[in-house]
Amino acid sequence: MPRIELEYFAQLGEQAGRRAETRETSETTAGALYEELRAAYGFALPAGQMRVAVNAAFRPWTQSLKEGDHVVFIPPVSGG
Amino acid sequence: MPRIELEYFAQLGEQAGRRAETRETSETTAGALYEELRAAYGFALPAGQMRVAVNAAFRPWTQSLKEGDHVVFIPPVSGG
Amino acid sequence: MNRFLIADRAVDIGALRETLLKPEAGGFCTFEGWVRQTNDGRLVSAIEYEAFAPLAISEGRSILDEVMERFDITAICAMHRTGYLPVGDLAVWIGVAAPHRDAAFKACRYVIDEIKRRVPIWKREHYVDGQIEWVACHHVG
Amino acid sequence: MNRFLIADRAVDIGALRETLLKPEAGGFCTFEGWVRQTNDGRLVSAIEYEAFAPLAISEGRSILDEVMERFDITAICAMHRTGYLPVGDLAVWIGVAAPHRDAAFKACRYVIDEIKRRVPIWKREHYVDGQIEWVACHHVG
Repeated sequence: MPRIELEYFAQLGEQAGRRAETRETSETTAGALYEELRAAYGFALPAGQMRVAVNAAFRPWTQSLKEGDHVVFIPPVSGG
Repeated sequence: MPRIELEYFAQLGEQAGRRAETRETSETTAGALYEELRAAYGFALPAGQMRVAVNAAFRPWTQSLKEGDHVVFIPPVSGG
Repeated sequence: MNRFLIADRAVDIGALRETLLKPEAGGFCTFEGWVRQTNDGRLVSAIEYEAFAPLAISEGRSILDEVMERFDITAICAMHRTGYLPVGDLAVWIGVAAPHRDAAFKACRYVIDEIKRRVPIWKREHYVDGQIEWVACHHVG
Repeated sequence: MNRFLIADRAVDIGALRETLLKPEAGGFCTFEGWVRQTNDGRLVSAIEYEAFAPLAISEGRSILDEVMERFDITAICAMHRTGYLPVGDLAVWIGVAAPHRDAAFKACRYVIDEIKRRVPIWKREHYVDGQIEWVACHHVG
């Protein structure tokens, strides 16, 4: 199973209780991985209210994942 | 005849060849005084393209003048 | 806070900005006018600004009063230079603090537009070729 | 000139401004976002900003590239803070130099609007009553 590097920002970091982790997963897309994590950590936000970045670039939720990919789920932003 | 304090700005100063003067005049309104000066100095601008200030406040061209009034003709402005 | 200045020498704009820092403001917009090296295709070396100061100040204050009334802003300051300014020099500075950014932007824009339209200040451009000319008006004064 | 910075400590904005001084620019517009003492009626003591820096920087650069293409401007720089910022602190700074003021204002406004809409930065408000909350989004990220 590929190992994925995850980093959590804002409320996701709080809900996951960590800022980062390396995780083995059998899920093959970013969207499916989010659902797995949502079940594990109880993330409040549905994927439809977020975006996902793979290797520091925005990608569609259907993006397939491979060993070593760096994945960040992007909750609604609030900078400025 | 009342004596009027005049100050000239921008192209009016150049055309009058002076920055200020005290002038006795028999004219009784700001508009008539401008025509007198226009004849004397050859001011290029018609009154219709300008405004007039008496005692440092914008006034209508029909403003009557009295001894010691300070009059400035305001060519189109170009600050900023 | 509402201040309009005519200055015959360089002003510390960092100090002007500091007078506008207010804990109830979340957005701050400034506009600066700089002497540009070209105008209408001609090479400019400097601009000389002349103001009828008493009226420029009272007209400037009227503009700032209008802005305080029309826009939801916290504090505002504007400064216009007079004298001989070489290319690159700061000719005008406007700073507006407001609770929210929309009012800060709109108020700042209103002030520079109105200064150009109504404040008795005139500029004479000095060109690289040695010519000197009073600039054709933005507007009837 | 087109630079987007994420900074984890205070930045000298006078120095940022100086990088934008260009003899071909006649208008310069800045926007600053400050930590405001109230939000939605609650008393704020500080805001903590968190950024996913690599993506924030590339997204910020995309915004500045768009601006250089869409508006007639000369130079632009934007900076966003991360970390713990008490009331009054500078959270964001944008400066735009342009030949004419209209483009400077519009480009500056575009940049702050797009930063708020798309750059992966999040804020957590600290309230005077001791509560701490991630702020409900401006927009879907």
